[in-house]
Amino acid sequence: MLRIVIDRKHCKGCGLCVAFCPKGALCMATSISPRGVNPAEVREEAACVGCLNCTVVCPDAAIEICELEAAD
Amino acid sequence: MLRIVIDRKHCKGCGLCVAFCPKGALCMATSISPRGVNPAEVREEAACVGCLNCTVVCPDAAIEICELEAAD
Amino acid sequence: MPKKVLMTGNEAMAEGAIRAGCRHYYGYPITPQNEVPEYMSRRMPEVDGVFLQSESELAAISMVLGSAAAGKRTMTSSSSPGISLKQEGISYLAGSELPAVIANVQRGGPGLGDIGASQADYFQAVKGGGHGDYRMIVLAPDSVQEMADLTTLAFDLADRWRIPVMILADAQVGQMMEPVEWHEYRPPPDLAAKQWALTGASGRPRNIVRSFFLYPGLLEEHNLRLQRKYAEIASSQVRLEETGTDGADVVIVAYGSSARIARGLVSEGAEGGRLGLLRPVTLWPFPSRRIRELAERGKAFLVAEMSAGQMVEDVRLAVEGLTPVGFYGRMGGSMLTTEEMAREAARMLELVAGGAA
Amino acid sequence: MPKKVLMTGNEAMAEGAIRAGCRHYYGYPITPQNEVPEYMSRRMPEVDGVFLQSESELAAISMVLGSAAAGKRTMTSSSSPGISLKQEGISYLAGSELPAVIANVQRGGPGLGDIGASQADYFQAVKGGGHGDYRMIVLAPDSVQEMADLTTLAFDLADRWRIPVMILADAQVGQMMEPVEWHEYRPPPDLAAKQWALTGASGRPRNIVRSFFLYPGLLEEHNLRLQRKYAEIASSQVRLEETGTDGADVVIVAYGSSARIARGLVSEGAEGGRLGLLRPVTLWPFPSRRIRELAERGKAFLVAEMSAGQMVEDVRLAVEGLTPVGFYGRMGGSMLTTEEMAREAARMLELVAGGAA
Amino acid sequence: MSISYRRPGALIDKVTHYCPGCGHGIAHRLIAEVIDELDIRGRTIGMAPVGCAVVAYDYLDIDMCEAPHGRTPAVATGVKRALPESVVFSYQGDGDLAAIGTAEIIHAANRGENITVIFINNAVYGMTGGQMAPTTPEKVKTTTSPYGRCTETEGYPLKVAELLAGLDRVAYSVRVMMASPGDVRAVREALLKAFRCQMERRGFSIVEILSPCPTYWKLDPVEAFRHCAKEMTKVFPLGVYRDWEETGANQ
Amino acid sequence: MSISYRRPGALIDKVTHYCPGCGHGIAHRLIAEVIDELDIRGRTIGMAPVGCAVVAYDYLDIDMCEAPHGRTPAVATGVKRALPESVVFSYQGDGDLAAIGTAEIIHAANRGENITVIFINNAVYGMTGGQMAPTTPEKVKTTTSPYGRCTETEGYPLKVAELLAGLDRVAYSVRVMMASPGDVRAVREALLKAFRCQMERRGFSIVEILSPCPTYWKLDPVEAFRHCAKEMTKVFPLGVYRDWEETGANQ
Amino acid sequence: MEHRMIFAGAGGQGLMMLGKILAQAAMDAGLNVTWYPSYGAEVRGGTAHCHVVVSEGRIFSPLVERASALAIMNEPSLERFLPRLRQAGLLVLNTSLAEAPGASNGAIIAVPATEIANELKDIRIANMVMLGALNAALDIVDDEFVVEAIEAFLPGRGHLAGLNREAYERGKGCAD
Amino acid sequence: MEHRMIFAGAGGQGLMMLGKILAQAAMDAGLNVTWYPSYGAEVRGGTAHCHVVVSEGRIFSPLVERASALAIMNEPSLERFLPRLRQAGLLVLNTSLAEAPGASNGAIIAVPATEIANELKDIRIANMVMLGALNAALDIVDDEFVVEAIEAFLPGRGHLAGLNREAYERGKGCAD
Ligand SMILES: Cc1ncc(C[n+]2csc(CCOP(=O)(O)OP(=O)(O)O)c2C)c(N)n1
Ligand SMILES: Cc1ncc(C[n+]2csc(CCOP(=O)(O)OP(=O)(O)O)c2C)c(N)n1
Ligand code: SF4
Ligand code: SF4
Ligand code: SF4
Ligand code: SF4
Ligand code: SF4
Ligand code: SF4
Ligand SMILES: [Mg+2]
Ligand SMILES: [Mg+2]
Repeated sequence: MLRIVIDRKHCKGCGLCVAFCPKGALCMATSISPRGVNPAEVREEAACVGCLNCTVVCPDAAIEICELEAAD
Repeated sequence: MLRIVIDRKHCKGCGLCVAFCPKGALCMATSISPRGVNPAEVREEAACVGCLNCTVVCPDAAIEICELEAAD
Repeated sequence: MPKKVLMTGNEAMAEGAIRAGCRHYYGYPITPQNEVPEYMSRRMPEVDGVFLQSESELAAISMVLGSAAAGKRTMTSSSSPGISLKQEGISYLAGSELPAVIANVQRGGPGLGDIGASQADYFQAVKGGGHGDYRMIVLAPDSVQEMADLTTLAFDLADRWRIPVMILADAQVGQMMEPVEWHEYRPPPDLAAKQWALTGASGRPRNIVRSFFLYPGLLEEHNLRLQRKYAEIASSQVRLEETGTDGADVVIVAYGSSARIARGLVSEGAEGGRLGLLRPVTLWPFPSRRIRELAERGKAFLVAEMSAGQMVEDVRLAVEGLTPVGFYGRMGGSMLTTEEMAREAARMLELVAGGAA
Repeated sequence: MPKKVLMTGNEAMAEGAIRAGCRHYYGYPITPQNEVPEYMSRRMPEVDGVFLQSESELAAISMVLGSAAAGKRTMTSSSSPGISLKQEGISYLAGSELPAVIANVQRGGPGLGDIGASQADYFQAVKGGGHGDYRMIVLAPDSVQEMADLTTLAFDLADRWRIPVMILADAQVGQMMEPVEWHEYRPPPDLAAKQWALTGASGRPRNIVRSFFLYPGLLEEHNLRLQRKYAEIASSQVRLEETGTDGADVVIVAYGSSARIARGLVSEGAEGGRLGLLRPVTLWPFPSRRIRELAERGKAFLVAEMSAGQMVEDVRLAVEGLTPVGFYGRMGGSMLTTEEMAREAARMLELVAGGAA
Repeated sequence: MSISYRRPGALIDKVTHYCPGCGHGIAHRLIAEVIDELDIRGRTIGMAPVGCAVVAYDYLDIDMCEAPHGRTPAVATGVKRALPESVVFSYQGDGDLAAIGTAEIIHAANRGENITVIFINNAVYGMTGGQMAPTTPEKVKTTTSPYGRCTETEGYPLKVAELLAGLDRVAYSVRVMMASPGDVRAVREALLKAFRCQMERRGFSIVEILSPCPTYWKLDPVEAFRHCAKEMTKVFPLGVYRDWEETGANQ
Repeated sequence: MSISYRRPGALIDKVTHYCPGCGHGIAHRLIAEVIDELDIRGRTIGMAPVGCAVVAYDYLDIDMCEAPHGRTPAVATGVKRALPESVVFSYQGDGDLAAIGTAEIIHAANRGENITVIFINNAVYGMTGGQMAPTTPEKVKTTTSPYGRCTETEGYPLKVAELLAGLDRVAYSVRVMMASPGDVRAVREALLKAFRCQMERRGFSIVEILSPCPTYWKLDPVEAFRHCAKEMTKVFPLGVYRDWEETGANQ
Repeated sequence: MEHRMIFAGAGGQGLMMLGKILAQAAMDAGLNVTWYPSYGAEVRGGTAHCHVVVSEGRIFSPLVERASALAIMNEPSLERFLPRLRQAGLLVLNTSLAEAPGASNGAIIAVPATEIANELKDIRIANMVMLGALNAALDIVDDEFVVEAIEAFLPGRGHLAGLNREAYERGKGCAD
Repeated sequence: MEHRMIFAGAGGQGLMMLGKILAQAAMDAGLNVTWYPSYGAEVRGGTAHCHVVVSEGRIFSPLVERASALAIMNEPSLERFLPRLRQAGLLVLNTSLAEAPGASNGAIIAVPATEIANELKDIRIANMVMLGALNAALDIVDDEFVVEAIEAFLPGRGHLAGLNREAYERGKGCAD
């Protein structure tokens, strides 16, 4: 299980992560963040395959991803 | 007949004309010119074939050459 | 009456130059004067002029040198760090007696500083930031209209005296917008043709533009000639504005943006009319004689400028201790305020009253 | 007594720097200071130092900025046109509070001028040829020995005050040879370690060397801090030499090469001891207070410099009209002469006598 | 819980002043990642240029120095000569490097100065408001080329990676871009290699990065990203123009 | 009586200040010859550099302008843009062109400025007393490279003709030398062609001339001449590096 | 009558343009006017603001030390400029990004400008919303001049022109 | 006793070296000394000259305004510097390249220095001939110091050292 954390303070809503996510796991919010933009948000965490494309292109290092160990 | 005129005012005695004359028509003077150098001088005008090597290399445009018409 | 146009001071300067017949502009971007090259890049092609964004400020001032040597009205503009880079070139222009216009839209320093308005390049402009004994005529506009008008004047002065002329502006007067009125430019009818210009030595002896004087004594002679010219300019070309100095006890001396604040104080009758304003329009030549006269009539001075205190030295040199000279300044891109200036003026008035008592 | 060595002023300056621990020299050739880079190119490898002939003066001053930022004693030298090119970099050094030594071996200007001795870059050095409100400490050697000693001092002052220090010399003092005595250099024991230097942020928070202050008010604060520092230097670091001023009616004020001529006149008792000499060793801070004292004691002044009149303004600012201030100068690489100086001094003495009568 | 990606330690937790989608942000992050990976935070010294990245020191947690516009490689030279054991990089825009700083970059490269230059080629002057850069492609309109760059009077865009590769003491010269996740990964590899080049004392290394400036390209960030591949590479072909590991230069 | 050779009319009858055997003298004479041949004395404007040739205007009977050190191509640009019908050349030494003036020469060339650059490469700073130049060959001793030029710290000599030939708007870039009468004749041809290039509005032209400086090469004039062919060409191969007539550039 | 105004927000929020449009409109209406920008340094982000003075009389300093009106786009700008508001001055505040202060020197007009712009599908036209509210509240110039100035500075064809116009009208509505 | 001297000639004639050697010798002999060069601008040709002051007392200006002695290598230098010779001063003149003036302020020593050097097969050592004549005439320092200084500045091995020495001696002969 992957946990995607998008930092609304850093995100400027550029949309690069959304555009380059191969799985459509992310989308742009319709809401406004405190800095006055529509930030990226997680659309469907389960779809994420951990390719890290989103973190690679993010100009603001606003995305962190961690793997949650399956509670076995 | 070629007439070689070396201007002692301009000549700095570098020796290039002498070195590059294919016919040995020129030489360096042992006398001192007013500017304190041993200037080039004509050794044997008759040897000159008018190749103009000397004028071509002279850094001080100190040599002029003219053809004297044979008095016919 | 011609229609007014709303434009920035930088744009007005550019348009003023073009109307004065400047067809060769060379510059390198730097805030707060980017509107000048940007405007020139649009307008020059329309008037068959040359706009060239140079690779640097050094190249720009050198291109100006070339076009000036060729006899053309030519100009460059920059802001503080960029003007520092032009100092060698300016010294060459002055030494070669070439007419050219150089604008400095000053920003906060030293170093990279910031992009706020500043007047901390006064010394550089009037005392010579470059090497050697030379002068530029230095004009200090205080409105968008003057950015246009003084630029036009600058070209006439440059040509008449064969001297570089600097427009010493600042971020405020460069970037603000105000309505401008345009009038038709007419070159002074008595301006001599540039017979010294490099145009090809056809049908005349060759011309040489130079500042290098090899043989002993020649450079000194050249300098003496320059100094005579400078003396003539100093005695004939001072320009200034006075407001309410007649009845004033304290005269505020301020130029450019700073003068606008002072004019507000004086015009609105602060301190019951005991304040006056003397605004140097030419920073070199400096209105020393007029300041001296006012000092001899007992008036004290408050020098207000956006610097640690530069023009104040020229005022003190003129006053020579006859009356008190106060100073109010701010640095590093911070502008003067009406409130603080009023406070300093009041303090000066007190001092004068105290001295008189 | 250490053995004396015959060397040029330029070489003495270079050796003085090396003895003061300077291991990073960057420069670009220009007459009349070529002996400095030439000497450095031989000596630096011997002491494991860095000599680098840079591609230009701009690069040289920037390399100095880099090595200074890294905490090293570093130096560059040039002459008038080259120093004009360094103005932006100097403003950066001052704004970034970096210690560095810059020598200007002045030649005739403006422009390319000639290579004779000159003092026409005084304004540039002491008022700020670069942009913004900044200062350098300016030292003016008048002998080959002082070229060595003041250069050594320059490094100590630069480090102590985190300020660029300029050695303002001229072609004469740079190129002449005189015997020099060398003493062992001991760094001042109270000199603080350079904790601000860029050495890699290992085991401490990172350091930043900058002159850019983005947020409103920061640059002003920075400038206020700089001005406080400058005020401290001004009140504590004035250096000067006086000869025979006590009994004098006219005090000649002269620095560098020009002072040697004046010293000759004064020492040889010209005009019956009525002449004295005040030689500023620091041009900034300027010995204004001492000059003022002498003026208050009724002494008149003759300012002698190889320029159209630059230092004379600082003397007049100090004297403020209390006593007459005369000026004797020559320009464009021409040196002052004993004869002319004597004549000018005699004229001043007459003027003073006339005034007293 | 294991972490797949997190902000690099050498990147300060501060929101940048860059526009949304700006390549500078990505470059900063990559530099921080590389510093972390090589574990050289304590001996890396960076030069911030005059340009949009002027306050790069607000974001990178290392010792940094500001350089006068264009003199960045000369300042870096001064630092490196003073501290040969440190890792020194200069970070420069196209105005800084290819216009006002042309002499400094050519001579630093020619000397084989053992520094790393990170060259953000966004084909425009960002900081000053979108003026023409020496790298602006033909016909492109900017605020100072309102009719489009005219090669007749303004010349063609300068190709820095190629130009410097012609100098004998250059050890590594490469052009990469930011146009897709894969391309950004290639940028990271290039940076890693350039730093390694310096640490192995191979001489001068430069990484030219075609980098989006959505604001002055007047494109949205995603379009700008794609524009790098589609348009910029027509003028600036990607490639390794010099590599000491292949040519054996300076070994 | 017919004249086989006489001093060109565009050369003033004044003894030059150059050292015996100096290449500057030859270059001046050739320029004057070419001006005479093309009959352009009345529309030629020359830029004198700062260097041994600083008073070139004392010898050439044409309008001339002095340029600040290294800014020669920028000054020439200003003149040419002002007077497009004139023939403008800049005359530069290796210090002027390849050190302090690197940015100006590269950008004038890159713009394809329609001027002619005459580049006297004598591999040393003559005027200031024999310091190292950017073109000084490896291991050569000068007053500022007393142990010989060290390529480790000072790099290799810059090859200007090659470097500029890589720029798209350069129409003609050639390297010739002064080593024998034949070589000097080739220099003359190159100058003729470069001027013609400008007169036909082909764009930027540069003639790099390997030129003897007997004084600082510490060779007698004849040895210095031969040294051009024997040693200098090892570092600086002669050749036409760009020619609009062959590449069809800028037609 | 003299309006001394400061418009402030983040870079990119269009405050400069707001000021220019108002200045142009006022000049066209025959008033004296100055517009003075201040960029948060020559870099992108940061706050940007401009000073606009509109007056029937002569304008001395274009620098607004004490403002008769503020138009504020975000929190940091509010913090910085609120202290500059005169007694009885007007604060037009973008409440989408800044919280109305407990106390102000005068009236406050709350305008959810970014939200309105977001609704209109272009977050960048929040400035026009602010302009509408400001001019409606102070009646600085007739709408026709403003509309003309908008056309002059933002020559939007069709849709965009309509959008700016709509935003302006929505802003006016907020001032009621 | 103070000697204030000017040595002048064309660039390349070795006048600077002449001055340096004398200055070094004088310093080694325990005298005070200054040497001050003046190049005819930073170019090759033209005249070059230097000022040398040798004194038992303190030296103020190194610039020689009125010379107690001149050593002159050519015509242009003679024209320029003869007026600077003091009353009763000494002129050492290279008569190979300059004609002795009709009137001088003092004694003239005529030295055909270039011819002597030419005879010695190296025109460039004319300066050493001049030095010999000058020192012989004025007895500024003992020969041993001069010879040592020549070795120091012109470290000629074998032949060359001998040549300089010989030129110096020939010059001394001219002063008789
Ligand atoms: C000497 C000097 N000249 C000009 C400037 C203005 N200036 C600041 S940044 C810049 C160019 C920015 O372009 P670039 O280097 O491409 O960086 P970018 O902003 O695009 O990243 C200029 C011209 C300056 N600060 N100093
Ligand atoms: C700004 C500036 N820097 C340095 C100098 C000193 N300078 C004069 S000529 C020259 C270089 C001469 O070398 P080069 O260009 O190769 O010409 P050459 O004399 O060899 O023909 C230098 C460094 C100067 N006059 N101005
Ligand atoms: S890691 Fe890959 S799949 Fe997951 S959100 Fe990011 S881009 Fe999409
Ligand atoms: S790439 Fe980063 S800044 Fe851009 S939208 Fe995604 S999270 Fe936000
Ligand atoms: S023309 Fe030829 S043959 Fe005649 S002298 Fe000259 S070089 Fe010799
Ligand atoms: S080449 Fe010319 S200068 Fe040289 S020796 Fe011959 S004539 Fe004289
Ligand atoms: S202007 Fe361009 S380069 Fe600068 S921050 Fe914005 S997007 Fe980045
Ligand atoms: S120093 Fe060299 S380049 Fe200069 S004039 Fe002498 S020989 Fe020619
Ligand atoms: Mg850029
Ligand atoms: Mg050379």
